[in-house]
Amino acid sequence: MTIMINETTKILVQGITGKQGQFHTSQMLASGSKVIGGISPGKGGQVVHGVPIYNTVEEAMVAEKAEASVIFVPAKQVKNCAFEAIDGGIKILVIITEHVPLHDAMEIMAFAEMKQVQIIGPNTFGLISPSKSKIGIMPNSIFIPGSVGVVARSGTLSYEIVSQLTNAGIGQSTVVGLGGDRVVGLSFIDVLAQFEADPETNAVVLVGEIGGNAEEEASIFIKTMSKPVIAFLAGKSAPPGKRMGHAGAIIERGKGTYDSKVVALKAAGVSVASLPWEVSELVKKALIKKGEA
Amino acid sequence: MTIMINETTKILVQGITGKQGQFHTSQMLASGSKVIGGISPGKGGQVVHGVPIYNTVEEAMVAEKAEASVIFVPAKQVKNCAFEAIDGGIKILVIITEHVPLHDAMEIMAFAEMKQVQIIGPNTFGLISPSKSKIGIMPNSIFIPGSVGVVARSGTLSYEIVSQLTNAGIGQSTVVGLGGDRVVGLSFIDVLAQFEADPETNAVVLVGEIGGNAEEEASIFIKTMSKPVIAFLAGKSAPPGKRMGHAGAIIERGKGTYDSKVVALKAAGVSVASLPWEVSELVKKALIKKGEA
Amino acid sequence: MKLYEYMAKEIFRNNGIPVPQGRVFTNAKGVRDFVAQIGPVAIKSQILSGGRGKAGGIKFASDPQEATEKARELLATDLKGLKVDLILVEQKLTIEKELYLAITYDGARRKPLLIASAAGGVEIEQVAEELLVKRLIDINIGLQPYAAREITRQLGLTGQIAKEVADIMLKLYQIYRKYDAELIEINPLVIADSQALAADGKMTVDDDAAYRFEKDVPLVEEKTTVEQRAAELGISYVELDGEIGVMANGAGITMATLDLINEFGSSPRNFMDAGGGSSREATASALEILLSTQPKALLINIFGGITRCDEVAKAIIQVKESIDIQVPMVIRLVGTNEEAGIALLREHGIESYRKIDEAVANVVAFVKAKGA
Amino acid sequence: MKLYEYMAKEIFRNNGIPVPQGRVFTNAKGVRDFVAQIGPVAIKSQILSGGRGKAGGIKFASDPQEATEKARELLATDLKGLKVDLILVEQKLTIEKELYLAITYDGARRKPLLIASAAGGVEIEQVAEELLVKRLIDINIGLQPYAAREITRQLGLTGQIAKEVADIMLKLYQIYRKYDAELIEINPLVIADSQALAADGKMTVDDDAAYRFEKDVPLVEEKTTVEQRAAELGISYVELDGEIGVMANGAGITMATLDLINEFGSSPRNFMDAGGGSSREATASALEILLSTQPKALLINIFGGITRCDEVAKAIIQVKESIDIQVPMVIRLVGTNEEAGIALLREHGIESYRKIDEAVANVVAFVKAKGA
Repeated sequence: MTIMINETTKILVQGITGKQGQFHTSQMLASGSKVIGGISPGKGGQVVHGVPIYNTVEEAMVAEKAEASVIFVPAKQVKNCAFEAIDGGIKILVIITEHVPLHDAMEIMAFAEMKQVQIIGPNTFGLISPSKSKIGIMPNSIFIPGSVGVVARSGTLSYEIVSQLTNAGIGQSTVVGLGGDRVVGLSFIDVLAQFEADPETNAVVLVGEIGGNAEEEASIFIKTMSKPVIAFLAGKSAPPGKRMGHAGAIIERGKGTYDSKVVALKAAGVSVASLPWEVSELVKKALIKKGEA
Repeated sequence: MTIMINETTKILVQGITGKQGQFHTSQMLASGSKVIGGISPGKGGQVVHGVPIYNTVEEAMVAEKAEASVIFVPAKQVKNCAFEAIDGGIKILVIITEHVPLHDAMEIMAFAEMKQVQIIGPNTFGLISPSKSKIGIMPNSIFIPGSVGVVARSGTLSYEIVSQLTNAGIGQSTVVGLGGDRVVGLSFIDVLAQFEADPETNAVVLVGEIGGNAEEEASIFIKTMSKPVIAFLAGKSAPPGKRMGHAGAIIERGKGTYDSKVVALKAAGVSVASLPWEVSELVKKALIKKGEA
Repeated sequence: MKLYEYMAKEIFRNNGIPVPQGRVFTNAKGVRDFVAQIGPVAIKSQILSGGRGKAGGIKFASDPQEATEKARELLATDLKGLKVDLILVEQKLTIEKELYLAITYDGARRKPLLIASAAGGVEIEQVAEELLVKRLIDINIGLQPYAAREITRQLGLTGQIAKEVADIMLKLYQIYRKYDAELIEINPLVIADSQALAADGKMTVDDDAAYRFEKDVPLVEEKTTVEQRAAELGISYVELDGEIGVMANGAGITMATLDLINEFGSSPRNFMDAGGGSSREATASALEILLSTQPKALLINIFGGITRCDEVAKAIIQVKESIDIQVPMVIRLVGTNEEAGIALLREHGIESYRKIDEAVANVVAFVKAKGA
Repeated sequence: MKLYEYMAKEIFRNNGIPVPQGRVFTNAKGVRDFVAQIGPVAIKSQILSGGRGKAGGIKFASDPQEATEKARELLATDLKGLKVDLILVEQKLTIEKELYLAITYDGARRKPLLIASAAGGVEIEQVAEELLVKRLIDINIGLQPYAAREITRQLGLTGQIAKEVADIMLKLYQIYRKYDAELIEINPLVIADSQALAADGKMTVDDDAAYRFEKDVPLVEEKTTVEQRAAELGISYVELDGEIGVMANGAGITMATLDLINEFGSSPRNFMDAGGGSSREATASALEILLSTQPKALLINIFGGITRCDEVAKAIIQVKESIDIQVPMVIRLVGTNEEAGIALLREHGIESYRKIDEAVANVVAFVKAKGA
């Protein structure tokens, strides 16, 4: 078992004919994902990597119903494509694009809430259930299947940490990137709750960063979890008032500091790694303690 | 049992300090309705007929939670008041006001759908479960409690028909006025389904009129009902293309005619009275057939 | 309220929907110069009734002279009983394709409804259902570009034309919202010279929302004088062509009353819903309006709910005392304060009924006796 | 992007929110005449940093002479390290009450958030939580009049002032939506002469949406030149004040790299997220930017996902061959095409690490050796 996606998940790629869309479609197919269609207005009828292209989501859904879609279109077009996917009946929508306007993101989230769609992103690497399905842009090679769930706010840092897990022989059930934007679809809690309910996830790694209070809110939920949670947070040395790459990664008005997050997580029983390479050891310890390793 | 409202239903009156609001609050109280608060911005703290007045719905709901509200404000203000009620947690909203702009009505209905609120009206006399609760403007004297549900598109015509039932000793479980506007909240089907499910409603009287296809759509549902339905329709002699008082009462493009509705209803097993005073006889017959009279 | 084609097109143009080059004229003067500038034209009478083309309300002219003649001709015509006061002289188009596009509402679904068809240019009622693309619109979200794109796909459009038509849809929806429209129809939406444009425009805006855009849209009157007076009093009134003047309170019961008059063998002169809770003065004014249409008899059918029977009685007495009513007046009065009302009428020598069938039977009998 | 107070107020005024009478000056010339017209004034330096009042950036004057002097004074000042180029000269208000009003967003709830307080005029962080009225807004529905009314009730306002403040809220929300604002703050929103008006205005608009309103809002530059160049290349760059120039790919890993540099006893010169999937040219340009800030050493930390390690290697080699890099450069390279990248670097005499701890330890060691 994994969360959200597995080997049966049927996927559409919106913006499949762009450079990114084409490349990552091939990578997703290589990882085992069931990409059943691509959307590219005006290019319906063409084929990319063996995947049929449709002009609209509705046209694609008539041909074959998909549960998930991934968006690779430029930021200006994201809102329209996201609305199209949500209205078209997609239930898991991954928005890779960064620089989506804040108000567009809020509109997307409101519409998704109304239609009960889970949004991953914007500005995410996506999500993967290794050896089963990948919807996103992460390198296939660093993931192996297993029982550790990973949920992260940032991309490459997750790769760093997942690589270590993989090198240490610790496989992953599902790895989810929430996205680095100011407003993203899923919260840590949304994903932690699914990991908690997933019978084959035995521990969870949370990769956070400064800014906002997502980690603090997650801590409240973690207190109710039966599974061990290990965390690593980036931005310990970041000065206040500077936006560190991610729109949300900024210490404002004294809020969202590294210390505030660490205190909250530790109070919830989370093992917080102070250096990235400590994560795999902490995961191992937690699994041993739980008798799962 | 009755549908939608009963002796425990707590009611707010929006626009309670206006002439209509004041008068009908007294009438509702006289009929046994639990009117627990009135809304009139700037007049919070005053009292009308023993009912405390609040400035906003939220203020009223903090004081005591109501399930239903009735709107007596001018047409221009209806949208704002309806949104306030829906957002404030009201679950049954009666809009008495007529001449509510079409687009406002559509916005209200969309918001109500989102928040799962039942809207009666606009341009309705309201609804009553005789001797238990009344939310609306109909004369108390013509109703007696009983087992016949009534659902109607028009007001005074329903009074005419309910009076006959009452004079014939046939009581009513609940009488619902859908409202005479182009866009109203509940359809015949919404109400028929509740009557069908209500153990103490034994027969239903449907009071329809020309225009639209509400009666035709209702016919499809009526085919699935176990309870007898008796109908009377107004507008048999109305010329096409003329709007007969109600915004929706117009035969356009050959649609919405009296004959079309009668044919559909009869095909669904409905007894259609051709003259208004035939209704009570048809109801009696139906109840006898069902062994309920 | 219906708008004239030229008004709808002005709104289209101001909101970015391409329309043919054209100008409105109230007389033939100036047509010559205009046609000299723009070449062959269509001359379209501006009336609010449908089926204008079939009735001869649209003419074509290829030169200034012909245009002037035809303009004069049209302006001297009565079309479907309506005098042509205005003509729209428009560039004649070389039409490649005719589409249909409308936005209205679906009362049962409580939502805006877009209807499109690749089979435009004919009355939409005559287009087969399977050639219509219908799409409900979530009013909170509005018509979004993806939906417009999907509609153009279903219409079989591609390339630049698909983009232009999708763009027109989005703008039409904005107009629909901005002007509280009940219906906006472009029929045909044409492709001419590889460009999509609105060759016709029908628009009905919501009277109940008129206060929101009355600055932008000139009021168009379609009502007769009596209907105007009734509207000013807030009374719902429709002129019919029968014998008996009717006043009742409530649209449903008024319709039912008209039905009964027919059933009993006569016909109604009008539909008049005097509404609930009207004042004595309003009721009196309503009665005066009724009398002004010179019916053969009057039938007043009041079911007093909000309306109090004694107030109605007083209004009737007031009118009777101030006007010499020459026709029989039959009254049916039940409901709130019924006894007081009946007593008042009796004091003034007016008889009233409690049963609607008796009242209708009697008023019809009066009319028949008179006619005989 | 932050807007100057005077810009925010111009937007307020154009959208119906009352603001004090005022004018912007770039020098003291003209201040005299203006003050002679409008009487006592506040002179407010237009800088983007907060805490302007405390830093002496606002002065008051009661006559034209005093105003001219104080305007000159302010225009000669450096405030919080920023030169004052612009002053706003505004009618001095007789303030009866100071409120706080802001619309921003709640990232966790994914919704617009309105914050109001009856305790305005001080920094909002200093206002007790129980004095704040917070209300999430459904972006599909927007801020509705009833909600504004409820907020004014919670603020304890009544009568005409409650109506005016509610109206300002509604207009502020329209501005928030129209200009894709991240934050709009009116602090204080004052009651002066029994009228509600915006005595200050802060506004931050969304850079990602700038294309939607760039015609309406002049661009304000807050970035240093290096940050501007990086922004033009689409690189996320923040100038810091440490020793080691850093380039990594991904915001999280870049932050973690800075943390490690600190952990190992040095400090970063910058935050630079060169992003995923950058071209060789972009990577080379990013490197050039890094070198331009004259760091004591360079650390490049690449986890190749979309980014291919061989491309990164080629970019590094290209820059090394075109520029004489005077500082030590430490590279960590793992991921896609890692072997090819490492081999390429080795061919050109550049050593690279696979483990991040080794890389950081080494670059810090270089800096320390140099400093010693």
